[in-house]
Amino acid sequence: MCVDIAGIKMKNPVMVASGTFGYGPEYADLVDINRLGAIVVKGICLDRWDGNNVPRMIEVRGGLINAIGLQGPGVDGFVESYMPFLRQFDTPVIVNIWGRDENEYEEVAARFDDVEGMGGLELNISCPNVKEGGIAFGTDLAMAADLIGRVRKRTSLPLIPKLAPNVPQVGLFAKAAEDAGADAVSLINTLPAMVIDVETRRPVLTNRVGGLSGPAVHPVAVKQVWEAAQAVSIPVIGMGGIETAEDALEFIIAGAAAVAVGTANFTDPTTVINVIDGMAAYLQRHGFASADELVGSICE
Amino acid sequence: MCVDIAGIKMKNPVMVASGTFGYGPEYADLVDINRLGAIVVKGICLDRWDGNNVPRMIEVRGGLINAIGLQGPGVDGFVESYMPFLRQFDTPVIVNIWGRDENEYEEVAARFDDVEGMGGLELNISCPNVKEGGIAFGTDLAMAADLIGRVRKRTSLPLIPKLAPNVPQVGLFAKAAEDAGADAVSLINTLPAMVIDVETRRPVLTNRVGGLSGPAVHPVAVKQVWEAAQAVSIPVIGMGGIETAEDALEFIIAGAAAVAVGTANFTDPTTVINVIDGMAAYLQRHGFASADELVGSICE
Amino acid sequence: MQIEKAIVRTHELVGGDYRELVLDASATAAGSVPGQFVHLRVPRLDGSVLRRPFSIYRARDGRLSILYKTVGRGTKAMEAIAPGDTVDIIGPLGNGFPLDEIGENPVLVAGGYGVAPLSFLAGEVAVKGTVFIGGATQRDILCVGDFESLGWTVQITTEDGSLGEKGLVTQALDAWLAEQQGTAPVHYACGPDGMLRAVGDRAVAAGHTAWLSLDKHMGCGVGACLACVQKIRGADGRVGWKRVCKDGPIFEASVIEWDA
Amino acid sequence: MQIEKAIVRTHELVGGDYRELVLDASATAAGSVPGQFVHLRVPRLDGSVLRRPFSIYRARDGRLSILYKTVGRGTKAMEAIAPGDTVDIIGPLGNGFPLDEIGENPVLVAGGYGVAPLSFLAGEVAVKGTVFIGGATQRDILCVGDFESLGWTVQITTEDGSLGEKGLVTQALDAWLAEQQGTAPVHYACGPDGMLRAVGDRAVAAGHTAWLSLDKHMGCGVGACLACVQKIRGADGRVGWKRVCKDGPIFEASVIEWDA
Ligand SMILES: Cc1cc2nc3c(=O)[nH]c(=O)nc-3n(C[C@H](O)[C@H](O)[C@H](O)COP(=O)(O)OP(=O)(O)OC[C@H]3O[C@@H](n4cnc5c(N)ncnc54)[C@H](O)[C@@H]3O)c2cc1C
Ligand SMILES: Cc1cc2nc3c(=O)[nH]c(=O)nc-3n(C[C@H](O)[C@H](O)[C@H](O)COP(=O)(O)OP(=O)(O)OC[C@H]3O[C@@H](n4cnc5c(N)ncnc54)[C@H](O)[C@@H]3O)c2cc1C
Ligand SMILES: Cc1cc2nc3c(=O)[nH]c(=O)nc-3n(C[C@H](O)[C@H](O)[C@H](O)COP(=O)(O)O)c2cc1C
Ligand SMILES: Cc1cc2nc3c(=O)[nH]c(=O)nc-3n(C[C@H](O)[C@H](O)[C@H](O)COP(=O)(O)O)c2cc1C
Ligand code: FES
Ligand code: FES
Repeated sequence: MCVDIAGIKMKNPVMVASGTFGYGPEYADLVDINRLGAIVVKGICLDRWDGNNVPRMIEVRGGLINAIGLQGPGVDGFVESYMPFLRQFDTPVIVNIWGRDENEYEEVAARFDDVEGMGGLELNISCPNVKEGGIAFGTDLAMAADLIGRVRKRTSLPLIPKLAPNVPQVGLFAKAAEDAGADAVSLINTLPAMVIDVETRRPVLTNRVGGLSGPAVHPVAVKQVWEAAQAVSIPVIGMGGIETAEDALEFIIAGAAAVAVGTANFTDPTTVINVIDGMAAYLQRHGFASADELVGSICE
Repeated sequence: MCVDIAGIKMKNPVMVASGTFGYGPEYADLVDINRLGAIVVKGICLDRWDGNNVPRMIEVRGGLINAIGLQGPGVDGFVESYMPFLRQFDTPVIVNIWGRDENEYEEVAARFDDVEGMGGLELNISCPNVKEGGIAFGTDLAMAADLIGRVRKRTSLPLIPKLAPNVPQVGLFAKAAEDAGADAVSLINTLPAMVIDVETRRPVLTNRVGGLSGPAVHPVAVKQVWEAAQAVSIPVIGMGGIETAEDALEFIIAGAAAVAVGTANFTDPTTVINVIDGMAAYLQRHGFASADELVGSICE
Repeated sequence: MQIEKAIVRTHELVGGDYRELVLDASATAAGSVPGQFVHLRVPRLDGSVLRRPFSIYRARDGRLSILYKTVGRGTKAMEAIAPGDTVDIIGPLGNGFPLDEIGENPVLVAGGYGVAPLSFLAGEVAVKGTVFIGGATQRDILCVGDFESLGWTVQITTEDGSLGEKGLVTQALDAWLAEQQGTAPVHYACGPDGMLRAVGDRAVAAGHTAWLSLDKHMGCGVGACLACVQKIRGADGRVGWKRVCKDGPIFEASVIEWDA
Repeated sequence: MQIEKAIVRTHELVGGDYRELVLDASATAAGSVPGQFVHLRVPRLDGSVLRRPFSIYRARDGRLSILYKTVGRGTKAMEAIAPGDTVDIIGPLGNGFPLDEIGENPVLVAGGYGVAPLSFLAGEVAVKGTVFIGGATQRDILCVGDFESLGWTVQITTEDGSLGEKGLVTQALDAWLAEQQGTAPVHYACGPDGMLRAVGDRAVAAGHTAWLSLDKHMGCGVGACLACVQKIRGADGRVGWKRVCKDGPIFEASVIEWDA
């Protein structure tokens, strides 16, 4: 099931989604990292960043809402604390990066250029949980294009903008990313959402708004991935609510070259392995020689 | 719990959502229509309209996706077949209208102006299931404003544009509606979504894309309603995934002056009555003299 | 039509993947006629927003039962229903089979769980006719005893030949029809679309009346959502959607416009 | 730490709204120490994406048990777990209570289900100390026998006075501490935030060591999602988030920065 996504060689097209698998070591006892197509680590900006106050997460029907707010150790903290661990594996490392303004985005990207063992950069322009940066870039076509173009100039690593789902025509954003030099795009990030405690009349999350993920968003994600894939010729990485191999296959059939498992890592850490195995079984059962053959094979 | 929404006097702020309660008679054996705050009927355009081919509906985790495609009897068909029935009740009738182009929207609106027993018009600019009209208007600010303004000139009935949820800043649309003369806005309509049968590799719905509704969308809807309510001074009608009185109260606390129950009518037709009763109990328990006092009472 | 919180009496495997669920549901049972269905809310199926429709198999003495096959997540979850549980049903829904002109020589054609409403029908009419029951294997052949005890002639076909004749139910039906020259047996059929269409096409060609019970995915079950529609030719020759839940589920074969 | 599909041995109401769930979970039980927890996937809770964390109450001879209170939809659904069912747990998670310097006169303070890890603790140490168990009513007072049979002194308080002394557990603790002048009892506490903070504040003021087991809403349970963080003052004086699941759940009172 080998695939080449934007120059990143993966054993299979199944990765773990940013923010749901930490920086690697956290799940290492439970999941064989060597089996993953790629590991995408939690969002990183330039310096240590505290994120939002708790409560940061709440379960809802069919999913969860998080407002972590991109807590992270910063570039140096990450490279020092986690890269030695991650280099042990034969699995590409994709770092999810963000900045509070364009300059920071550029600088973070540039800083990873000569870090050893980097597979690629996922450019998070769609986090609903930080006031600075984040989703504002991902929902404004001109800003998105400009930012991606600027970052492109500062990195030679495979660059994968992560698109926001809450736009009416995501294909335009995918196309803008391609035109600005992106090597692939990934989607969806979480859907902006909110829960109010009716007894206290307060938003449950301190940040008030958070991002919805999990099975509840899956059909929305499939639709967005299908649209994005039609709009571009670079690879699309699909995610949102994957719990089973079938959920993942929907993305591939809709046009995704790879997928990522997010929330389901919390529900059941064996999900990603089951998805890989289930996908392999499906390909064999249906006589596909490679995963690539299935990509975008939707019969309309 | 009486409320006045855009001049429509309701016994309580709980209505049934368009497309989920037919034209009235269908649920009359199971739900006492006299108890409803208002009844919003299925979308109507000028003439009989066939909608999409089947399959038109599929259950997903936490909700369903529909692509009915606005099948309906047209203005005359509706007025003849259903208004005599609906006039029997002491419950405002709100007609959900749409058109394949601006002219049809205007004409449909105008035609209802002298129909006896009309409570108001909900202007559907957000249906994801018709190629013509529908969501294209609801996701383009200029088109939405223009259309609402044109329809406004042709009707003296309370006019309630129904907003699309799949936009990054729904407050802009709510404000544009207000500025164009809307008396209230309602949201959310369904979220564009898609399911693919991985065995046949075909979209399950004939229309390929449909609209997601039900509990899965509830936290997304609460967030959108909260934003819309902050942007306007006209009433906001909140809906999306209401199954319990608490779900409804979240909308009211977030700023909705009224709510509508949709998909849950299918799950359990007694939902809307339970929501009305549960809301009354909550108001009493918390010492609110009226539902209005609770509207927008969110503590941030 | 009403919503009834029915108490489960018994719930047993009756063969193959089929179970009979017997409910204390006097209000619903009282008004039920063969061909109608109930819309059942599957207990403990969190995250599910749609009910599941099932034909009424028996309705007598305050009891109502359905016969169902496990095919997906809803029916799978139904397997866990235990006696004493409460099950929320809406019913009776839809229109029954027209029985006024059943005639002297009716023929029933059933595929899989399609026997359920036809067994109910056989028990409600005085005439004794012939019933064809088809299935993939003998595990799909149900209710044979129901018909036999009522004095009906039962003809069984299975695709693998594990019970009765080997082949499709329509082959056996064709052979039988060939012997009925001169009579005009009224057909009543319930089963998969392919079978219904084959039965209907034959009846239309032969000028027989055939009442077919259609199976469409449903939302509301009461005519409100327009999910379950079928193209039907009206008296004016105009083809339009009819709601299987409310206007059906039974339609006469000659007015049905099958998809290409 | 591993994922284990544990088989349910017994599942019984032990008083009030509290149940003990006993699992055959030899792998998890083997490595468990008091203060650690398991992250349990509630069976048949469709549409739920998060596990639920529970302190380990007992871990011996291949058995592991938890003591839980029904408070919401997950714990409600847990009530239906039956002997023979499979329950998926991840564990043991987090760090145990530091027991090296437990000293001669330890004091345990438990609120509600907070007794679970403290009962486990009492059984694992040689020293016998004093345990304060508080709750709203007598229905919230559990495990008294566990401690008594180990030779510990048990002091009970209930807010309504239905068992033991009337009042808050901290009032009883204050009275006791006043009698312990000159000694420095090491505190171990588990219970609601308010109680933990009150216990911690007193200990910090008196210069006692107090190990508090924090209760935060969790996502992953293994340190990956950053949902469960608590502000903790580091050795360098800098305050930053620590993960209750991975860096805790036990923290020494003096380093905890409570929210204003
Ligand atoms: C009028 C009518 C009478 C029926 N009578 C019987 C009966 O007596 N015995 C019996 O076993 N089955 C009967 N069925 C079919 C039964 O409703 C489906 O098998 C059942 O809904 C499948 O649910 P599921 O969750 O197990 O399947 P899934 O495939 O997981 O269901 C997903 C969705 O598709 C719908 N769906 C799937 N298959 C069908 C189908 N064949 N027909 C309608 N909706 C479907 C479900 O209701 C649900 O909304 C009848 C259907 C209709 C329309
Ligand atoms: C380290 C640790 C140990 C615990 N040990 C025990 C124990 O031994 N016995 C016991 O009865 N309970 C214990 N709890 C609390 C227990 O996890 C919650 O009562 C349980 O998660 C509630 O789930 P629910 O679905 O019934 O509640 P709901 O309120 O419906 O749950 C909604 C969400 O909030 C979370 N949540 C709700 N209350 C709490 C809480 N107090 N702590 C953490 N998350 C919460 C749930 O996990 C879920 O994600 C412990 C919590 C932690 C963090
Ligand atoms: C707790 C949590 C933290 C996340 N953190 C990040 C992040 O740091 N950067 C990012 O781009 N996406 C982040 N995401 C989004 C996921 O990577 C993914 O896009 C989204 O959750 C949809 O996939 P899922 O439904 O499978 O979880 C986070 C999601 C969750 C649930
Ligand atoms: C089957 C179905 C048909 C619908 N038809 C219409 C319609 O005709 N016009 C409209 O404005 N909204 C329509 N809607 C959207 C609902 O009115 C409502 O906005 C949406 O379903 C969200 O609410 P819910 O989650 O409570 O269902 C329809 C929804 C469903 C499920
Ligand atoms: S199922 Fe809703 S109209 Fe038939
Ligand atoms: S619960 Fe995920 S980091 Fe603690």
